[in-house]
Amino acid sequence: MFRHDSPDEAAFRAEVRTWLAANLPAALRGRTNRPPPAELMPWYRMLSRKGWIAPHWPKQHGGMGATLNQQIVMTEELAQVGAPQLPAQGLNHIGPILIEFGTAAQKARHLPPIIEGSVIWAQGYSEPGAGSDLASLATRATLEGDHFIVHGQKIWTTWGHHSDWMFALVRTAPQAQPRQAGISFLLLDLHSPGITIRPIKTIAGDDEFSEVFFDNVMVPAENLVGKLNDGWRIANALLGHERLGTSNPQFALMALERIKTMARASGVMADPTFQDRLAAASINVIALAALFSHAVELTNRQHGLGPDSSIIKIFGSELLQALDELLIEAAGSHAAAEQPIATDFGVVDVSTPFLQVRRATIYGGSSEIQRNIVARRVLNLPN
Amino acid sequence: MFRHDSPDEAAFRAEVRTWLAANLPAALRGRTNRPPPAELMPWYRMLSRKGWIAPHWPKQHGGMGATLNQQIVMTEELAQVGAPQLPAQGLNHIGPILIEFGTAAQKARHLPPIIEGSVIWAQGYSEPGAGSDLASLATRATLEGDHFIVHGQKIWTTWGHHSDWMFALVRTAPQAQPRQAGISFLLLDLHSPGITIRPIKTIAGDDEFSEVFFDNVMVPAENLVGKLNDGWRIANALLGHERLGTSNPQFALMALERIKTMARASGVMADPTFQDRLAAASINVIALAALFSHAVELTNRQHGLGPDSSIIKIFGSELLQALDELLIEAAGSHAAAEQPIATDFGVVDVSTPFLQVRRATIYGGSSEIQRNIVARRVLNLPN
Amino acid sequence: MELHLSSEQTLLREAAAKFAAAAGPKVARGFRRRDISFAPEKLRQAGDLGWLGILVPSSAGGLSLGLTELALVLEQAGRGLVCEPIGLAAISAAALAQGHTPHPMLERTMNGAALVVPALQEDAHCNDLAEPRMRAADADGSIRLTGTKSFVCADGADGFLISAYGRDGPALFYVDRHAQGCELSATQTVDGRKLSTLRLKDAPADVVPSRQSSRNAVEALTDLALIALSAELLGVMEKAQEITLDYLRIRKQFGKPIGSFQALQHKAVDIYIRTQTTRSLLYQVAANNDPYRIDPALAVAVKAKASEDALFVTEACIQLHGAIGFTDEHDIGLYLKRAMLLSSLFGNAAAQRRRYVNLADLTV
Amino acid sequence: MELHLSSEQTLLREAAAKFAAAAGPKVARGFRRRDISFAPEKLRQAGDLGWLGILVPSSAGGLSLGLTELALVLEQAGRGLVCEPIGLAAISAAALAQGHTPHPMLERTMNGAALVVPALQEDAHCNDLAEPRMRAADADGSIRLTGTKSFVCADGADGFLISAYGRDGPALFYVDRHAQGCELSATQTVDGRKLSTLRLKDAPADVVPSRQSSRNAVEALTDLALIALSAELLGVMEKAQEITLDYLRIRKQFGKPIGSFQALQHKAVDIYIRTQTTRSLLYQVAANNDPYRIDPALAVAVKAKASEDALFVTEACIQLHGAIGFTDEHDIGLYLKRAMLLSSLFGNAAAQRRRYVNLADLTV
Repeated sequence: MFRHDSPDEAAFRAEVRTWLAANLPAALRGRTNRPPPAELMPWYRMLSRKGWIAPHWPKQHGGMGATLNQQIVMTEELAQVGAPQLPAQGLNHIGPILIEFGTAAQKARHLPPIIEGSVIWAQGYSEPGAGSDLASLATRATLEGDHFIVHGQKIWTTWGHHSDWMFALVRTAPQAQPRQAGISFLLLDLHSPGITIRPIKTIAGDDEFSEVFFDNVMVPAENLVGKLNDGWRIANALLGHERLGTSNPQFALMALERIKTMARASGVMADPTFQDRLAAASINVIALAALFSHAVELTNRQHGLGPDSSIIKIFGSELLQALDELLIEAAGSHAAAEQPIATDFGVVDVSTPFLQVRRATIYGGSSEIQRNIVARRVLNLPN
Repeated sequence: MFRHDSPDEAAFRAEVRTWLAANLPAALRGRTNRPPPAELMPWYRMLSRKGWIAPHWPKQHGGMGATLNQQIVMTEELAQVGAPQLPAQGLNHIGPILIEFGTAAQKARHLPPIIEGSVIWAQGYSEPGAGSDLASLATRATLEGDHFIVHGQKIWTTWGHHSDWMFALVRTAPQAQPRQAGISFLLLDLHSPGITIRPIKTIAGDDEFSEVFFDNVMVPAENLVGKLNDGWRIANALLGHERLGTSNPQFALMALERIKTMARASGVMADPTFQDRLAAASINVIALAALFSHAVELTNRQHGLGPDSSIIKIFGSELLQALDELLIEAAGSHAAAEQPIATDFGVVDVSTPFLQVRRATIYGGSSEIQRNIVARRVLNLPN
Repeated sequence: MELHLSSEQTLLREAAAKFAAAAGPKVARGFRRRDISFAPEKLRQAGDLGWLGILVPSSAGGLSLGLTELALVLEQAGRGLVCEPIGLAAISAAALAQGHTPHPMLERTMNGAALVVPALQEDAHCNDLAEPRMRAADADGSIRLTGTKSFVCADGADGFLISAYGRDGPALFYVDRHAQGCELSATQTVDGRKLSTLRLKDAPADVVPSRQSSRNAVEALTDLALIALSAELLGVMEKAQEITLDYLRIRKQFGKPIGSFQALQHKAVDIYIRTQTTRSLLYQVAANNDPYRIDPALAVAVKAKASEDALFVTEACIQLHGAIGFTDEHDIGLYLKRAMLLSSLFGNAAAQRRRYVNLADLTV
Repeated sequence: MELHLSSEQTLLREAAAKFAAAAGPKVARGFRRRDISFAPEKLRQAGDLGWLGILVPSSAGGLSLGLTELALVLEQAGRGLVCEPIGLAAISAAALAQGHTPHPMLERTMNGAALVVPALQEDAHCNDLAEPRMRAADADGSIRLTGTKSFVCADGADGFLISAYGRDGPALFYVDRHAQGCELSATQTVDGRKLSTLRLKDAPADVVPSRQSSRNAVEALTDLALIALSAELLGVMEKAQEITLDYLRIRKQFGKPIGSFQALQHKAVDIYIRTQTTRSLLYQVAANNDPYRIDPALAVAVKAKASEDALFVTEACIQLHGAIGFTDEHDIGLYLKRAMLLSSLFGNAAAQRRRYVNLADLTV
């Protein structure tokens, strides 16, 4: 966005663009909600077969080992064509964690299915009583022989009811102080007996989230990642990957396109006051892309961004909300329409992305929690 | 602003407008800084002789006993003509406090000079170590016989070096717990021996503030207002008056006029994007005027607004800052000009009000402190 | 900040609060996606209480009250997420009562037996409120309307008050729902109520005259609509604030109520400042304007502020709830959705500012 | 977030930081309201270090470096409130080096013996940057300029790079300070430096050609100015942030450091987000654009963001200091004043957005 492609990059961009144009099904373009697995996973597997499903993963684990600029080119082209959001817990979260902390057996078993798209992962962190205060989580895992017995409940599990496996934080030393020292990182097969999953309907009308109940579920001890009671450190070590993932400028670029379509249709695109707000938003999108590139560059070189990743999460998620506020402004009296609006410039869904994006500043650590982290750990402000 | 005058009000407005046009010296109109006493006080006394210096005071104490709508008419007309800001500590703060809590002798001695404009008052609350945490103030007053001996220091004293008297919070019971219970409310003659006053130059280039040093100053015991160690309650009881005073929409209306003049001169008044921001600001000014009227109405009827006055202070002061940000936007590359800018539409001072207004959210209790007060005392949020 | 009310006004507010308490989130959920998204018998009850004729002169059988009273009732309706279109019916009744002889629909509109709603908007951004493209043709002594109105709250309506360009410029007309050439198509909103497009082709209409003292009947009705929607928006944001403050006091994290965290406290104060400034603005304007002659710049200012603040407040309330606020089963989302609908009707905040620039002469 | 720099870039930044540390608030105060508001020998020192020729091709005696290196030096200048116009001199040198044979003033400009500054602006809102009203007339083989330029940083300048409308449209010209028909009048700014109005009447001038690869020389110099000012603004806000964070850690109220209060922590984070996003944006644009061919939409975007963020940050820093931050004797106010000046030059944030709308085609 702020670069001219090198000849190699230009060639790569052309390749990506041509391939996407030929292969991405029309029904999956410009979707505001994440399509259900039956629709989405064939596309995931198509990207996988092309070798493009994990641009940021090393080649040895099935990734593309792409350069920073190639990653940016892909982001821009995926945005351009309106590609749907993929399930990210495997690619952006547990994958990098296993690459870093997993045993050889864990890697061999779990990484290929992520790349292939044959297994969907869910994250099991939040609980009803442990949201912002994650360290207070209460789901117990008791080691009995060569199994953990897991009992408790997780909530706000993205795509829980569509997932095959969950990586979860569980309490293995109830008396440990600080509480963080009693938590382990466990991989759970969601098809195990004793697990009940209930989808949660959101204000946007989708069911992105679930509640997951564990009633004395048996989990093989080999599914422990890292050492016993060392789960907190593992979960936090690569948080930057997740935060980077959720703030990929692809979503902001797609939001900008949606705004322009709506504004053209409603006529407000010709209004200088709207143009001014659109310019301000566009400039912030460029800034997000720059911040993202900068962060990817640092991540590639230093292996982990640390707590600075929180500002990308804050800036990216709050910008998405500002963009969707501009979208409903552009929509005028169409703002509350529940269904996509058919216009001369294409079909635009207005209320769904606006409602969906409310969660951007809540999940994955709310903006308030991220600000606490930055204040303490980046700015070194006192407690 | 949101009313049509009744016939009586229209007559009063005409009277005020005619009188102001005839009597307010041209040199005092549209000033962004408060003119020095030699320039300002003759005008104060002229208003006093007309009977209009204290619209909100009861008639028995020399006030005008004006109705709410008359007060609003005066506010609007003073803004219209660009009348200068008067010293307000007497009129809006110690005056109402003495009317409520003063002895007959204190009222008789101190109220007439405030009305006449023969004495200027300063407020002595803040200290170098006690700003937001006012209750930690350390200036001591020890009763010895029929005098207090005052020792310590006050700071950020508005117009301290121009003032004749100070009302101050002083510590009379050093060991009292909570600390608020050891504070008394005292009237000090600033011409007493042992007092040193040093003006403080501000970023706006004026010297609105002073430091005041007390080196064992003798203060007659009869200058205690209310009971010993009851000063905290007294200082807070009528804070609403001060907050109302500082958020008088007159200043916002004058800021709007300044913006319009600058915008016409720089040509940006014709730009729809600027018009849009000016509309947003204007609507907020009307909202401030409405909030102010509402508060004056409640104050008149119920005698005291309570902690709700904090939201007027927050909204009014943050709005003034937003207005002055719009002013420097309107000024474009004139924004940093130190001196007033001569234009075809009149002379406009841009940088001075912009810099001055920085203090609006700091003094009289910062916006942060006001938000704490509202959260705890109005919204009843837990500690 | 409390309002200073007369004892009659206090009684009126209490009655409205009682009516609203019988509605609420659960009832509102029940109406989602229903053919008629409110209870006709409840509308008749509002009529029995006099609210639909609240602005109508007593000579025409109304209560002859002012904008303050209208706002008091509609603020409660907003708080209760009431689905019955009390505000639209009441301002339509006021419009129908303007002529020398009241319009034949007035009585049934006032008692809630029939529902008449305004249909003034053609454009999503209200650029043409004062210049409708709808045309009124006068042929053989009868008037016929042709054109399209959008974003009409037509659920359960028996007739419409329509702005159209006639011989003498824009005027207000009444068209019956079942008139020849009158066609409605509805789309669903997130609020559960529908918005309709009204297409007229040579539909028979009659003129609704303006009150002698007032400006053009179209403008008078538009300004009334802005005040009515703003009052409802105020109630919506106030109730959302109340629910959120309760949650902040009860929900615990890190061993204490989340309402004890300064960052959340300050956000709660920002919400409170929005509700209070909208409240003061609305009620000061209401107290100082005649319902039939509202200063249009003020009506626009009120709607601009209420629309912006209601979205700010209800969005912030969801944020303060955290993940639970994002679920469909929690009530707080219903307030955001109602705010989305009401803030967008008759022009969102940006559209109001566009009108304000001209009304307040900010162009030179 | 740290930048990824080469070792040469790191050394350059360290040298610039050393230079800036020798300046700072105290030195900047000393220059307030002085005839020449900087130290000419310090400008020569910057020349000796090569910074004034940082963009100049090595064939013309410069360092032949890029925008990243320019930004690294100017960011430090901003941090140190350096008064010497390093950025303006460096971009002027770049402009003077464009032709087949370098301009005669190039060498002295590069070594700091002479100061040449751009004079492109005529209007407070930069509506006419690309369409100057200044006229260039060609008579008897010599060029003469007539017109007025505003907001010129003319303190101590020996010559100006001036945009004017000539036979072939807008072009860039050099005019000597002491040329006939050249008149300057200065006004004081809050920053202590002056801004001047430059009036030319048939002043002799010579053309400064554009580089073959680049766009119009006027546009190229404008875009360089936007980047240079933005880099200085970045340094200003970063240093203000640093001073403020220190104060938050030390100042106590209610028995603890005020930096432990969550509301102030979150405000500090908002500041940090502004500095970091401006920083990433500036350096990504710098790394990916040729100094003689900057994408104008990006130059404008960078200046818009830096201008807005620098005011936001320095205003917030004063607020976080409380009353002490409002005194003239405390340094923090100097950063706000520098931000006021730099953000307003060559168009404030609103003016940049106006240009961005057209450059990025946001009109249809």
